[in-house]
Amino acid sequence: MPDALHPAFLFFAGALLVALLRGKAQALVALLVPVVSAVFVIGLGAGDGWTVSFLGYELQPFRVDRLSLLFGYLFHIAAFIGLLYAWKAGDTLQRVSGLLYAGSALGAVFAGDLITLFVFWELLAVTSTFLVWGRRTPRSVRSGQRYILIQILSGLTLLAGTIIYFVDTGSLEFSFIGLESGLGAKLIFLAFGIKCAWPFLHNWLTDSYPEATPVGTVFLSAFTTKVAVYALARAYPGTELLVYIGAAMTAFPIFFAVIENDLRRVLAYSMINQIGFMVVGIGIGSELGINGAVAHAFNDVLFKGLLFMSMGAVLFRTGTMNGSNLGGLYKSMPITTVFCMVGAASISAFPLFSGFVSKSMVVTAVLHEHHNVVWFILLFASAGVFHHAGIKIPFFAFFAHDSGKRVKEAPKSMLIAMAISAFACVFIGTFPSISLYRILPFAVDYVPYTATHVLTQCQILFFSALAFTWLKLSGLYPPELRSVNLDVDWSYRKLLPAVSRGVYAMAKTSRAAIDAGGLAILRKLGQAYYGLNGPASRLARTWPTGSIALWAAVLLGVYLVMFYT
Amino acid sequence: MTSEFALIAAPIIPLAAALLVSLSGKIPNLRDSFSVLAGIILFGTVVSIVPDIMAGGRPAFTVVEVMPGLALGFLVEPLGMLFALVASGLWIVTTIYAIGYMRGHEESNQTRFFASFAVAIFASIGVAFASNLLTLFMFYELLTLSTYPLVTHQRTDEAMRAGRVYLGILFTTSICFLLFAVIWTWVITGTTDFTPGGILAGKAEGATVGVLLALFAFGTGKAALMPFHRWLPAAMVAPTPVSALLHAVAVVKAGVFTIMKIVVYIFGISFLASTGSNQWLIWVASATIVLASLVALTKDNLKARLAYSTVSQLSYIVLGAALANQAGVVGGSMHIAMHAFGKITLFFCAGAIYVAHHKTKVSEMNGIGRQMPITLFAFLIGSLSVIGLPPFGGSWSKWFITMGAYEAEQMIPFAILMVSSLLNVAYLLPIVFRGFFLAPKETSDDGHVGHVSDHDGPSPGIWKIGALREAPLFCVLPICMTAFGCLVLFFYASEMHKMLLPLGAP
Amino acid sequence: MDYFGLYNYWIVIFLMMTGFYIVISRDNLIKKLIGLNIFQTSVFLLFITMGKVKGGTAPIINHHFDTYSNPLPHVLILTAIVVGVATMAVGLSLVVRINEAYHTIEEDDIHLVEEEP
Amino acid sequence: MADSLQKDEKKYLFDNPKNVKRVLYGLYTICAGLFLIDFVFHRHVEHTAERIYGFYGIYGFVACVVLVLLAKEMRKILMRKENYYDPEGEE
Repeated sequence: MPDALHPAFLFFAGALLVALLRGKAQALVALLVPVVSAVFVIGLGAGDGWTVSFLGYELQPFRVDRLSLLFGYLFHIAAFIGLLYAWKAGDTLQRVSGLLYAGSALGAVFAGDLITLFVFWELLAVTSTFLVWGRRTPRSVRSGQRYILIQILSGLTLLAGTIIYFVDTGSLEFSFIGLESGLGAKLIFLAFGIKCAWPFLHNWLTDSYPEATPVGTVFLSAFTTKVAVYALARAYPGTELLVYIGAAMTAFPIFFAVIENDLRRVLAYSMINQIGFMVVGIGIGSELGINGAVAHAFNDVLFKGLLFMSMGAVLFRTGTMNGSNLGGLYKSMPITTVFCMVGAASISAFPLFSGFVSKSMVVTAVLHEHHNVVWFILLFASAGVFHHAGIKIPFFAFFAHDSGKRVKEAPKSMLIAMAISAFACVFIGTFPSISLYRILPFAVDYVPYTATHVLTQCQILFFSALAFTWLKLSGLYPPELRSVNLDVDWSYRKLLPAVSRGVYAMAKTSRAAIDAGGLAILRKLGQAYYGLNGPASRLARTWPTGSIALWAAVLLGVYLVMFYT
Repeated sequence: MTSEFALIAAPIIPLAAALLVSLSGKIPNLRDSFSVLAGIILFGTVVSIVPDIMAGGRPAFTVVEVMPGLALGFLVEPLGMLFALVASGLWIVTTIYAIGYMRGHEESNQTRFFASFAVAIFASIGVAFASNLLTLFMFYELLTLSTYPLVTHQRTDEAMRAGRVYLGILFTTSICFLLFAVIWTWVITGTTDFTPGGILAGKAEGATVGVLLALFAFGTGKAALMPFHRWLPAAMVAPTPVSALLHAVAVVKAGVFTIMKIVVYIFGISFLASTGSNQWLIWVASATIVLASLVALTKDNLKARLAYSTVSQLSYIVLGAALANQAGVVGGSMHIAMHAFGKITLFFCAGAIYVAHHKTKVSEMNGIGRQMPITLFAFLIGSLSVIGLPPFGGSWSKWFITMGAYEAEQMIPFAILMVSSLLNVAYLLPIVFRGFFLAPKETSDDGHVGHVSDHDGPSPGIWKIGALREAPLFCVLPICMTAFGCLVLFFYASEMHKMLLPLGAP
Repeated sequence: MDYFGLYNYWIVIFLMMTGFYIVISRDNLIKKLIGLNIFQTSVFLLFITMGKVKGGTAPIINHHFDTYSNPLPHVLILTAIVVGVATMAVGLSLVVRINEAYHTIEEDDIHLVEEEP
Repeated sequence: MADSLQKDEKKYLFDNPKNVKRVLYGLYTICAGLFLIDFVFHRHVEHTAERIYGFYGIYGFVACVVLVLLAKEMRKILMRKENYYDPEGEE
């Protein structure tokens, strides 16, 4: 019998309740769900959980240990902040799907077997899509369709991998899998990779997140990729391939971020960059590396959420997200500006902000394992992330050339949500050892605040700022232009449709040719038959009965003779 | 009530219902109550057999022995049990839905409609419980005949043409191939009884097995294996409850059920797998899965799209049978139930949209979700179940079929199953997001809230609450029931799996 | 060889050839049918006479007798007579119908009518 | 348009060019200071490259310049019109 309550079910039940309520009551109940659930989750300890027997398998749909618990806490915080943010801007659809989505994420991190993981993995895909569709523009609807296709592709890959892994090894346990145990393990790896937005598999993220509702993007940024990071940390720690994948993830998106005009898309690219750090940490696989990856995931939810919230507030008030249309908003949205800058400082890993205490763990772990090239790439990415997320976002939205837009400050509920996030960023950044480091999966003996570390980090950041200033003043900096930049999505948004249209046309013509040919043959056969049997034809002519009778007798006679000879 | 008694009663109930419906045609309320009542009694009767089957019992009853080895008889085993449960259970909801639909639509000849309906269920129960090939064949043909008046219900030229295609393909295949195969089997083995482990092992070998399998597989035209699938889209001219009956409950499921039953009880899965004759069927089924999905993508008419989707999904079951291993057979059998619930929900929704708004094309569905949220939400659930996403029933059958494909080392069908799910997403979900998230097109006046085509006038019984324009209650209720069924089946799958497990025993 | 001991066969052969000749040589459809009937009757006779066993009595079991004629041909022919009457009726009614359509029952005339456009 | 709207509003912090200048000078000072500390302060070093004086500063500066210039070049290949992906005809 279950002796502990699964938080996912609280979320699902809450979603049902929220769907039935309207107005203020709805917003309030939605907000209470993560709080109530958190009470239960805090009471959980490693070792709690359930096992059930289903379809002849022994499954463990609920398993609690330090790693899953950390993500459990994180998702409760994220859900609470997201729903608070949705107080004014949300509607029934967003609250319900937000709760379902958060519940699915919780289900996935507490899953102890691969079938349960698959169930929640697909639920994540479906529930999150409504946050994209919820914006109700043709653009976001199409984007959502691409999003769900890719998410379900990830789920199917997971399904295929699970089946192969199960048939080959007989195990459904969701624990260390490692790449060595055959095709199944590789497919599961790939499935995690799709949700984790690996290079060439990343496009769903940059495609859909900027198209979602302001609230939706805050939710989206918190769960899907973090569940994937959790899954990788659980099943593939220490896989060297991940180090290189992660390094690539940190480096390439920043180029796109520099030339992107939609500021939420800039954030989406920087999100891939941040996940890259986590993936590198998991690939290193040392205690420090895993701790760093997980800690960075924790912080990323907070500061990326904060940045998306500030941008969402801008979108909510101005109705546009293009850098070329924005600027000068610090005049009318000063509080949002401050929160955005806190987020920017955190993501850039300024000392005293949360990014600093977690990203440095990953970088140090890389250095300990002597991955020199990777280390250089990570340094480059650190500079780059400051450049686009730390400076570009606040600069083009709130400062830069004054767009003349004068709007109201963000609604209070949004400001409170942002304030909580901002406070958490600063608090974790300042006092990591009494907050974040306590709940990490491994014991922490890492000290982030050494003089060397603070100094080098300041140097790299300030000189990046200097570079930005110089480029901007000298006019070398690329201007914000309204445009679309090609990315991997070109392959399935332009190439694939073109190819399939071609194939379809070919199939249609060849089908028509086959039909025509077949019909011609049939018609000839018909004509031949008609020629023999049609009216006045040879076989249909009226014959004298007498001669027919005679011939019948003759035939019978011949038959008789043949029978007896 | 003993199982044997229930077994005898099961076919009699719908037959009696057909009689009562015909006699009470003058009083529609009485007539329709008979239909619903018979459905409930039948379902109860069928359910009463379940515990016996779960305990390993196999109640049997022979009607008459025509010749030695050729008898008319009934026997209940897990697969037939499942099919009978699905058919009788969904008959209730389809009847309720049909009442709402036919009245909402003011169709003529409703008595003939409901009577044929009952006869079709009688035939389905006969197919489900047939103890040998001969009985199965007879009820199979009766099913074709009894559904013909349903397909041609509208009596328009188009309906009559579709009826000709329907009868033509189904009769030609069954008489040319299926009957021939039945007789051949009888000649080879001296019996046509469904026997666990099969009857052909040791009696047939080599090419004979392959040819026989081909005759059975293509002879069962109701399974809509390509290239004998055209009758199914053609039959789309029928009223929606008929489409639901054809595509989810009786006809197509009788087809795939026949193939599954023949593979399990005539060939025997270990014998079939050992001969390797199943290879070609695996390929035909895989090709049908993917081609039908691709065709479905190009269809704008909602019912045509669903029809091709059905063709594709049926081949999942045929593929499960063709894999001839435990996971494949159990998964394929589960898919009979899972797909039935998912697809019937989709058809009900298509019909509800038609009754309430006279819309048949996917491209006209923009914004319909604001007027029919319940229907469209059910459509979403049905779609997810058909795609095979948790927490809906379809995910488990897909799990087992895929596992069967891997265990049979059929990697290309394995991949095709995955691709097909993606195609399902691509052709089913657009209806949902168009309905919910895109604004109605403003160019056409017909598309306006609740405004139906002039010549029809507003249909009676449409719900109008605020902006809502739902179909009549009798339509919406069954939709909710079947959609909920999709969810229940996800959790009930374990029981179903346990019941079906003996099928895979070597 | 006793060619005339089995005289009944000669009668059958004569009747059959007569009927056959009438069928192929006469144009009048009714005459054809009569020929056909004679042909048929010859077959009846053949079977009935075959069933007769010399010295045998009617096949009714009685302990005074131990030799019986074979009842099977008789039974068969009894059925055949009934069928023959029926086919005759069908044939005659067809002739009536032909007469209505062509106003003649002479086959030559019918062919002439047919060949006219 | 925008200018006329602004006229009747109050002056904000960065509307005064002097304030912008102050921020810039502050940045220059901090950078110079951070660069100079490197010569005085003995850093804890793990990687050989770190021994170079001002390594982090130089690397950060160069990295950003390279990043931006490369990205600018990428625009030539990747940039398309805003409605590039919009479907023709429908909606």
